[in-house]
Amino acid sequence: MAIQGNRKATWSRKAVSTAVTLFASVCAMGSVQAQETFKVGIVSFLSGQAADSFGIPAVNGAKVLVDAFNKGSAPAPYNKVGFGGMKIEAIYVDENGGATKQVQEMRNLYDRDKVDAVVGYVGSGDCLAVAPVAEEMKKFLILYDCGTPRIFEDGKYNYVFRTASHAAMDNVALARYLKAKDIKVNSFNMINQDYAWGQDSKKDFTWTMEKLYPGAKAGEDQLPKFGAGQYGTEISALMSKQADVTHSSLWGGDLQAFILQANPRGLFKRTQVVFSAGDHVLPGLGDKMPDGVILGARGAYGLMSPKSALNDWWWDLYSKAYNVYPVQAPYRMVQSLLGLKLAVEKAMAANGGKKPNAEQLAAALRNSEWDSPAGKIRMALGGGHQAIQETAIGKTRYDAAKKMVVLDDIMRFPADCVNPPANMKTEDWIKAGFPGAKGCP
Amino acid sequence: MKAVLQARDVEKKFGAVVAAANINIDIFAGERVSLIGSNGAGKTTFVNMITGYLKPDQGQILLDGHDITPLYPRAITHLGVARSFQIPQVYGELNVLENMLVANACHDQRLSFWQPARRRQAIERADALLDRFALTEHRARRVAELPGGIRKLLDIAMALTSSPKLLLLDEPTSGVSAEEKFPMMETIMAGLGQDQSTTVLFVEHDMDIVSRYASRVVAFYSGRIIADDKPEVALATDDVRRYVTGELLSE
Amino acid sequence: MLTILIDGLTYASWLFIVALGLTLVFGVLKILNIAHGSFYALGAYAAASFVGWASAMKWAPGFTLVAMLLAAVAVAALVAPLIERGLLRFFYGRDEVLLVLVTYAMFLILEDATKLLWGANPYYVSEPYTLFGNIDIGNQTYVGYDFALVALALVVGMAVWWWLNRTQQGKIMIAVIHSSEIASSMGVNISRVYMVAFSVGIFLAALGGAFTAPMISVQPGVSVGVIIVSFAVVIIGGLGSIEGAAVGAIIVGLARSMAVHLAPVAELFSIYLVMAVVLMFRPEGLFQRIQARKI
Amino acid sequence: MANQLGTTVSSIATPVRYTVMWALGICIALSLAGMVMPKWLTFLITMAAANGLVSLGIMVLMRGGVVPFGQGMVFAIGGYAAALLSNKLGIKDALLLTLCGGVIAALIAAPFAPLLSRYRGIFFAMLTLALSMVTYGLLMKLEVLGGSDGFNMGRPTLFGQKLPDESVGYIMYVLTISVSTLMALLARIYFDSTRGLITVAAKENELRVEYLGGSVRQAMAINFILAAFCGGLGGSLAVMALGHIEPNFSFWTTSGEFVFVAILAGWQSVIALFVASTVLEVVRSFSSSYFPNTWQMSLGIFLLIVIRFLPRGIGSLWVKGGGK
Repeated sequence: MAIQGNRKATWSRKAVSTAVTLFASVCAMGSVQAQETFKVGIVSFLSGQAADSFGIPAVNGAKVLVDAFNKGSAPAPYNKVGFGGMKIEAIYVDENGGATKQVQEMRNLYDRDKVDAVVGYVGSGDCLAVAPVAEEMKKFLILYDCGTPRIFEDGKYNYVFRTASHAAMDNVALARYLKAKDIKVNSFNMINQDYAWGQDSKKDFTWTMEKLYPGAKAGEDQLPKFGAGQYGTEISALMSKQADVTHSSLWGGDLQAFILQANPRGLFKRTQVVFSAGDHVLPGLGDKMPDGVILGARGAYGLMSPKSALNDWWWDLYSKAYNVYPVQAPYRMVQSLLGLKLAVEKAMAANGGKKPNAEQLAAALRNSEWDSPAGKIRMALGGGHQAIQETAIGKTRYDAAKKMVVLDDIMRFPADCVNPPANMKTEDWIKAGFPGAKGCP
Repeated sequence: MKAVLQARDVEKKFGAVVAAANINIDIFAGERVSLIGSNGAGKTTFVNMITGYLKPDQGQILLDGHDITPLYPRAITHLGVARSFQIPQVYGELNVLENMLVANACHDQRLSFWQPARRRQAIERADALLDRFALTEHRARRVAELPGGIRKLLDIAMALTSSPKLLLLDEPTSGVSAEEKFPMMETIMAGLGQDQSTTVLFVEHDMDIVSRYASRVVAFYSGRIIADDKPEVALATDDVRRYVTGELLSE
Repeated sequence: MLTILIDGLTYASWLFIVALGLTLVFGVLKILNIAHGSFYALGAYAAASFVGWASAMKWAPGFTLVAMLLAAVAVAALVAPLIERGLLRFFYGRDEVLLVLVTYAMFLILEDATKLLWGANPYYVSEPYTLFGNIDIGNQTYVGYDFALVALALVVGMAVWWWLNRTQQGKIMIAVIHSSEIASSMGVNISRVYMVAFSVGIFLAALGGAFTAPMISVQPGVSVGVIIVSFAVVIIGGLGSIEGAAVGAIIVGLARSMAVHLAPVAELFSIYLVMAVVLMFRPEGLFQRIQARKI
Repeated sequence: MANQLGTTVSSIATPVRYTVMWALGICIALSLAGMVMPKWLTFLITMAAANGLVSLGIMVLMRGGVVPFGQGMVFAIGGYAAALLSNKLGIKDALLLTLCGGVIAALIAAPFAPLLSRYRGIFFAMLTLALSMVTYGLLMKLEVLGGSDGFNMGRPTLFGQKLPDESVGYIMYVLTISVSTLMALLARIYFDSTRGLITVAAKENELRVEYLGGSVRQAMAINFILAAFCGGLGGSLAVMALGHIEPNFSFWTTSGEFVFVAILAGWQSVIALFVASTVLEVVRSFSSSYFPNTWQMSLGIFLLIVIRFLPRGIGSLWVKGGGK
């Protein structure tokens, strides 16, 4: 699916949706006390290595969406002005600077800036650090991006939610894709950054492969340090140990550098490369992205997002504003904000139109589900605090006509296929051979 | 009379330069020995070897009969050898009293984490010494602001804090104007106290000073001892007059 | 093993160029420049822009190399004097650690400055990377560009050596490195020397950045990784020592490639370990003599 | 900055009991103020004080003329020690954990002390930096310690009492400033002691100290261990306030900020240290909430201005500067 495809479809729908919204907003106005605002603290990387690939696109996504909400121009059921009539006021904070700083900044957001909710955090370390603090302060917190399963598998929270699947899904889906396309894998190499994200991804993938490809043996296991930038040596190591598949969870600048350095050296010809989170580099790399690379987006995002009115609206909203189509980061941001919007409005319906407090918000979001541009989000795990969602995997091809990388052979994996069931830890689930996995293609 | 300091066949070379060659010397308690010789004759090298800053290539240096050759300056200091410097090594940013307190603290064998450096006994001891060296008036002055002569006195006073048995003075009157030299030496000698307990070894260029204050003169020339005797005798020898005082032209 | 050697050298090549600048700046100005990585980043960004224009102006692909060189020159010519005259000179004579903090502040400022100038989107300079084709060695395919970098490193190294040992200005540099007091007492215009040395140092950092740009995607955060690793190099080689930088770079390069090939797990802190060990047994680095204190 | 020594030693004149009274006064005043302060401020001060302790250690070393660029290492050791003792061994008492953090940091640092006592200037800075980065690498590696993500620490107790959500912040605040005050006092006494004086003297002229019979290396080694102890205390207090620890505690930027605080404070005044630490936190926190896109730049500019116009540190604002 590509931009052009979208454009045609959307015009009529936009007209309708705006009409609807106008009407809706008129009604909304009456119901809510004048000029009350709902403050949201939005935290993501505005500087540092994760800024270009995750932080800034996500924040950009948040900006256009919040405007749309405040104008009431989002399609139903998100067409109430702001949050249930309350104007949304967003405060943006840089996530760069380490977990210590994040804890302090979040306390400031709640205590000093008096925000009603915080939505943010890409780094797993940051998420682990801030979650207990929000809990202690009894404040409402949505973790929109970070990947580690530890948060809700190791801890129990009342006020903390994560509106995106954790990272296990990505690697399970990758391996399942290989299996489904019956690509033969007798051996596989891996290259992952030497920090929690990379280490976890590597484990998840290895465990999954042990189940799906019992014969396959793991070869090179490269762990370059985060932000290494130079991969010549690692690439030599990967090339010297021949393998059918080479797995990597690299992202951002590191991933781009790796591709730019590995491609001319012919790594992509020697082995089937699979990236667990690679979609966000496609718009940038363009024709520098080799064909036939299998990659995921940590959800049914960007080029792999499902066709829906909501998605088309969002796709246009974003690509018009920034003349590049939205990749995974803004998708995860938008799905969290949509969930928050519904939660607020649900809570207001319950408490008679007042601005909800943290308890009411939590009660409203817990175990809820809603439609996002990336499909249905279900707060199914961690006692209704951890979302699961469908995902998809595709194969790259540079389309010279469209001057962009497109994805072929997209295969969709329903949430229940690639996520563990409630009250089961990811590790155990994978090692037990995915009990209760449903609807796998 | 027993020797406080003994040098046995001490040799020291810097590359080709001979700084000390078979130095054999006994220094006896209470002596006021002056080391003379032209620049580079090996006076300061000898002093540096006594204090352990330089190690001889050969030979031994004995203090009260114990070999101190292998020891570090600190250990030697604690055995009772103190020195002053040609360029006074004082703490310019501290005031005079504080300099004395530093000396006191360093001398202190059982250092304390909590005992204030400014406790009364320390100050009293310091003041006593300052008084002997006529430094009391400068007590509270920052040393950097004081004239060279005063700093030299302070330097010596600090060295004396440990009431050493052997005191080495490296050119105590250098950089002091001619008319100040004698008063300076007077103060120093007064500061040393009348009792002859402290043996003094001082490097000096001014022969009047030497003949006035030394009880014995040791003359160096290119690392060798060319004279060792009472001042009047030593200064009269040809070698000394040729190589040290330059009264005889060396042909 | 050949691969280890080649990988080590290719890694050492750009590292040497960057570290050379760092060590030169320290040698002359006695400043351990934490912001050095930021100048590396500046070089990379500048290269991105210049090469962009170059290809816009339909230059022959070969000239993109020239464009990258110009980029480095531009950074050195514009930024270095600005910072040296406008900032650093106010801090000369302060103790080394204070100066380190000054450069730390510079690092923070430049981080955001580059972001404001070039935005957060990645830049690519991939054209030059393919210029030299590929070379097959054993079962490995190498990119010619990597070897070109090694050559560049050699050229740069020799040029700097020649400059320091064969030219008047260079000799003055050496004199200042040994003792700025004596040099100035001999009537050397220290502040000018500082300016030149700093500019050259920055040029080298920018050069390193410019010529690695083709292998990476230029975007926020490229500076951070470079700093510590180039620190390691100059400390291993000996602060302020040219030949030290070369040896240090090679040691680091080899240490890293050995780690990657033989014990990937150790890659993360192999470099720091070498650094710590060298410091323990040879504090002045491998190429520095100790100056004894005189009395 | 030798020209501070004059005042450093002169200020010995103030007898200990006044210093004690001052300290108690400040400590009590802060504790009372904490009751009415907004929560974010108490937390900010708690962190500032914890960091201040690390910088206090740096000050101990700086008086001897050496500056460590790797104090993040002891900060991390103290933090991890406290967090592990509480999570793995079930030691929950905040005060006990604080102490353990300090002691363990000192114990781990001790073997390096004799080695480091030989180093001066940039080499001392760099070796400490290298050590802290090796520690960082190890912490990233050790998955039992949560790898790069670190791990969360359960809430401590105090004197056997559980700490309820509402007051835990305030109690940690009071604990931290009390510990800081105590350490500040001890530091003052140490600075004024005979050993303290030798440290100061060694900074200006080591050779003379040796010739007067004092041991410079011993002084340096002891200072390093004391600094490690302070750093450990800071680390354990910080991790208890944060409830989370990660390898970044040992990263070079962390160490850099500790050094900056020490420089910002200058060497005269121990109080200045904690003021400086607080100022830095405030600047950081406000710049990052008012200029989310350029907070690093504004922080950097702030550092430059301070270094340029307060060369002798905040302390020089109220301690009369000696010398020119």
